Amino acid sequence: MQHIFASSEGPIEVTLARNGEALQLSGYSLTQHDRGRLLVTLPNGGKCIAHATKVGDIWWVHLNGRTYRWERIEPGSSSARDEGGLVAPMPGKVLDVLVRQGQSVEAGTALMVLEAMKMEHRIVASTDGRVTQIHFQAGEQVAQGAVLLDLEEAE
Amino acid sequence: MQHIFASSEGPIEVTLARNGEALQLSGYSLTQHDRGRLLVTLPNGGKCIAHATKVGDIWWVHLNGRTYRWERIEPGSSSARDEGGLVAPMPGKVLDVLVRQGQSVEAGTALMVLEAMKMEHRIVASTDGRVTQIHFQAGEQVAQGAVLLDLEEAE
Amino acid sequence: MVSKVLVANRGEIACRILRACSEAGIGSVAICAPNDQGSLFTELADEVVLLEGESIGETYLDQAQIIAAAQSTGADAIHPGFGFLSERAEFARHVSANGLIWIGPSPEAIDQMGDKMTARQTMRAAGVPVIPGEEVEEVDEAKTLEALREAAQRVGYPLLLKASSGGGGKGMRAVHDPADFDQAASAAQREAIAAFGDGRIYIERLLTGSKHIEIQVLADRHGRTIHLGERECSVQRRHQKVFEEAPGPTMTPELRDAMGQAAVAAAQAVDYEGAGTVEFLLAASGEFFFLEMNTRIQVEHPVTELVTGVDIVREQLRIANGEPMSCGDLMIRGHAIEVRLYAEDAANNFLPAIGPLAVFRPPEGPGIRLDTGVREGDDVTPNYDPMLAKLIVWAPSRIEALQKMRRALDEFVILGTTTNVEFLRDLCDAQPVIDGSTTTTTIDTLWPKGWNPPHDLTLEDASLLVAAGAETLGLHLQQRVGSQEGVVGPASPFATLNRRYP
Amino acid sequence: MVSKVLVANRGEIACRILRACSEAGIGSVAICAPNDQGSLFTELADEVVLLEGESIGETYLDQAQIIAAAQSTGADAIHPGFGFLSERAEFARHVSANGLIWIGPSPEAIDQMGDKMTARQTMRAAGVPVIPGEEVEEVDEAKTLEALREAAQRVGYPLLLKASSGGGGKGMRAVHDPADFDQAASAAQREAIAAFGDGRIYIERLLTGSKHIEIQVLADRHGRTIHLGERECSVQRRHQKVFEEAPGPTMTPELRDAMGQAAVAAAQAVDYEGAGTVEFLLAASGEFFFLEMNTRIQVEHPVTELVTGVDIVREQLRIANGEPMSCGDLMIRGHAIEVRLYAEDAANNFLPAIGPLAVFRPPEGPGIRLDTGVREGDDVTPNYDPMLAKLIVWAPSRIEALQKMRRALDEFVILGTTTNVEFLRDLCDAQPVIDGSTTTTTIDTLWPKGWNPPHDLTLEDASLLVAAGAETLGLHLQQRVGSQEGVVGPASPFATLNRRYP
Repeated sequence: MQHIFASSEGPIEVTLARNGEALQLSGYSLTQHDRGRLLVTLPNGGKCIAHATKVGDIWWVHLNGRTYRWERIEPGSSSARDEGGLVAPMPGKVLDVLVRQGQSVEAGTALMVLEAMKMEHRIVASTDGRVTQIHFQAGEQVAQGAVLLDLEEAE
Repeated sequence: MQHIFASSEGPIEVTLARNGEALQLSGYSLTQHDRGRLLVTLPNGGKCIAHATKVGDIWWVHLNGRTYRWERIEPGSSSARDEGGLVAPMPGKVLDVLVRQGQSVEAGTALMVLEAMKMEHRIVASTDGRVTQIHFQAGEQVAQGAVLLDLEEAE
Repeated sequence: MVSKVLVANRGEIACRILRACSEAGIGSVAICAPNDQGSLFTELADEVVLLEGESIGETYLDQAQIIAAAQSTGADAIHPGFGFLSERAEFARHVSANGLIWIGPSPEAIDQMGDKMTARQTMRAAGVPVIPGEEVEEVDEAKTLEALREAAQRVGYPLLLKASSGGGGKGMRAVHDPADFDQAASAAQREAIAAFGDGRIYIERLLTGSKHIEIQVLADRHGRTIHLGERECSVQRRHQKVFEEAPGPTMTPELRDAMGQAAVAAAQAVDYEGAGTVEFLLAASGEFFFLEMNTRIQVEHPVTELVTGVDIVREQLRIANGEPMSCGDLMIRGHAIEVRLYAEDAANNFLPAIGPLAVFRPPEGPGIRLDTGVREGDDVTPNYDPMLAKLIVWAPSRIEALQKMRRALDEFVILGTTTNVEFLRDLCDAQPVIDGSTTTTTIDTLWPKGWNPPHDLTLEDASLLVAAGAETLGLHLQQRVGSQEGVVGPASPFATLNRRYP
Repeated sequence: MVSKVLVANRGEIACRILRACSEAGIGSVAICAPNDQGSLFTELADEVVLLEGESIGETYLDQAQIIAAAQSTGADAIHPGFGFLSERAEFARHVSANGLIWIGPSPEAIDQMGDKMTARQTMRAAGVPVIPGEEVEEVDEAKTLEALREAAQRVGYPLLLKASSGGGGKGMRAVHDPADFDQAASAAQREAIAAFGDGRIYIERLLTGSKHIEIQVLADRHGRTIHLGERECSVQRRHQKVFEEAPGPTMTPELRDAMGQAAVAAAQAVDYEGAGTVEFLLAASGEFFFLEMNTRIQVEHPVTELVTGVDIVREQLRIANGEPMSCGDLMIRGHAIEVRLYAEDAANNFLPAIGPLAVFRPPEGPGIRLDTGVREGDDVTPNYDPMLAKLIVWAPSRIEALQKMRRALDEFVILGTTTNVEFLRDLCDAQPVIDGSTTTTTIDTLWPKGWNPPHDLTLEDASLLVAAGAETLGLHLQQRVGSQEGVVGPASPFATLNRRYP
């Protein structure tokens, strides 16, 4: 009952303890309530109903009006997070490429203009760095998750 | 693609023809529309969306505001319809037995009083006949489908 | 000061009240019998107390256990909903004696109105017209039937037998022929004892061809007693309402004033507080007679809410908190209709049905309100009343409301349990319903031999194709797993969680 | 005589109109792009015509194909909904020229109001106050930017760039600093050409700190033009409304009369017919200025319906049929709020999101209306606008309506696609929303660096436990199969069925 989830600060390991029908984690307790619904007891004794569903590797969790996403990492698989690629947030069309290969850019520089859902979206540099590769030109269609440009982080 | 369903007039055999993605039956046509929903085309060209779900052996079908139930008979199994037993329509308690074993009754005679869901229900003879066996006495709990009395049909 | 309300009820009315508490920023506690764990209403409460026991008597009617639950969770008020303990003066007294606020009228008012005989006397004294009739209170069981028979002779046929402390059609029988009297009286008495623990029977002249018209009243502690106009609830089967509307289709402003004033006088006669309903029979002659007063929220309150714009449950909370009610002058707009959705076989004498709600897809769109206690995947069991939900529509006019109700019922898909949806849909096409000329005997007159769904051979054939096609396509293999899944057993920590952390 | 309506739209507004037709006893035809097969709205129509083509231009904007669909199905009227072809005078002309009834105003009225410049002139002539600004129409592409720059200089900063034939925030840019002008103007022009096929840009003085107030009007062919009061829609992100209410929280009866009369004058100035909306900016000074008139039903029409009791779509059908509208004098009751539910990442500059609606459970209970075009199991794709549904509440008072909206948003469960539900929920707790002091810059002022969900470590930890626990319990193995199932391919008989049997 050990699971690994991805987070912005790296993988998190979670080990649950079983106590009768309940699953426990440092003061929190969980039991199955009904189809897709779980009953959570918080350390302060408060309880809430959680809805959970898995899409691909991601567990979507609804709790007290808030929604959380946890990507589960299969033991042994490697996370694709730190590759420095700038990916298309959704399917669309490249309208404009604003940088050249080899160009040095600052964090926040607009690199590409994408059109999706009838709106324009700017792809901006996540860090200071250098554009090492441009994978799409203006007019090309891109799929969601496609790597648009490679950015080499400045030392 | 041959199925047998129970009906009040005995078993019905249904043989479907396949035409591309459509299933057909004498002028009617059916295709799958979406999860649990089917698209039916009537002989006059009208179409409607049907919802269908199976509970036990019974297909529940919703069509144009009407709901139909069709009990599917597994090939080779025998129907339990014609046994002459009077069964409890729902779980409850026997309040009163109004007949004796061996008594001759007319169709419509009240045989037993059942309490369920806080209401009284009368079990009445479905045909003229003779009570051959009484399976429960006043005060006893009965499960849904339990045979309450046996009635031998008059010749 | 009401800060946390325990809702001593279940199902759709518990959901209605729990949501009102949540909106008002008031904490809420649900109580829940073991066979109700996982029910929708338990999810809407801030806290849930699992009751011990099996039968209704051991759970939702167990006054001591309910009051203990309120105390252990720190609730300071109890809302009884309708049915169960809502009209037990003794329980209201208990609640108050334990320092809790009772969201409802005083025990004295409940007593005066709960006992049909006392209510009649009080009403007569207040100048409200009552129906001819009399009560039989005979302690000696052997002599009861004889006494009832004699009273029936005096009242005259056709007559109505009613449980003195009854409601909801239980313990009620209409008798048209003296030959049927004995059997009807025995059954009514047995049901009355079983349902209310009180076998007293009241015999009333049956006014056939009358309309059932009731007036919603509200009274606060600041001296204000008002009425919110009428509901017509004439369409009944087994003396239980199935189709309710507001305003009454034949109502005139003058008659509304007269009945409204009578209802306010009735409430004032017992120093009423909170929400209540005064029921009248409106004869074809235009005369109206007091039937009874329901000293609680009513099943059909939504139609009044939709046409008056008053949130009645929210006003109950305000009134119990000692605040003045917030609603202004009566302002009726448009037309609202409610139908009660029962798990029952309308084609078989409305016999209650059970089963899984394998598919439960309510209609959507503007003007539709669904007050439900169930959701897809739930099981309908024989443990409780078979009412699943109330479907309510509002539209600018009565004809548009009926059109909307037809569309809503056509869109409503429920599979896995037999319901009265098709019966309700046919009702919308019945001439007396279209005319607004419904009376309490409309259903019996429309379908003297019982209702049956209209035969449509084309649809029937099509449904057979669907069943065969669905089997061929393997739809049942794609289905969500049935209703047995995920049921929390009595040994689950759910129970203790709520007790451990009040 | 309208007997069968083709709805030239999709999604929630198509559902709204199709249900209204069904209630009115009018036949209905839906049109459907190949990627919309299986969508909810196609189930609500009596007939469905599958359009050929892939892009929006080839389907929902293909006038010839839509008119052919109406003719082949025997439809005698076309309802355009909003967006798509709803404000194309040319299409309205086409419809009429083909002997079909156009459910909307005359092509002349659309032209006069659709072109921002003409509309301003017409309004000025009708005595309706307009905002200072000017339009740039420059055919030579090279000179356009220069001309825009000069006009901007004359109008003054801050300013707003708008597509002359635009709407819905597309092609719109606010410019506060002349240094940003060139980039904003190019982007606005590109978007305008892409969305409306018309690159003309209109430059308007940006009145910061103003409220967006709009007046709903209705006009029939019997000489009656009325207004249904105001909606306040100040809360906008990316110039798109997300939170709308009626009545306006700071509105006075006098101002409502004045703005209502101006709106009626505006409609009468173009011989308006049907439902339309006159949008105004209400400055902090109390002055109001004409912004534009939307010559169609609007997204936020439900809040007006809930407080006035008028079914606006039903009135559209009546008016198009030559009947007088059925609504009486204006009667505003209670308060209604609408929020627009988008598939978008509010924490990431409201970037549109896509994915399956693996769980989609709307809130229930009294006072809640959901106008949705989607249901559980549907996929959100990048093909169309990311608006999933509109959640609308009504309550007797504004404070109760806000309470109800909070409760409703807390109950709303959507899993599988990122939505703005939490953003909307936070909005309900923002002081300007509570005060009713919202202006068009409220969101930027509240979250100058963009909105982020509040951090709650306890809930975050709990959600991690839920994810791990759900995996341990194998909940994903019990789940319904995902969104790929049951999709009908383009070769399915669905297409031909509807064409074969019109």
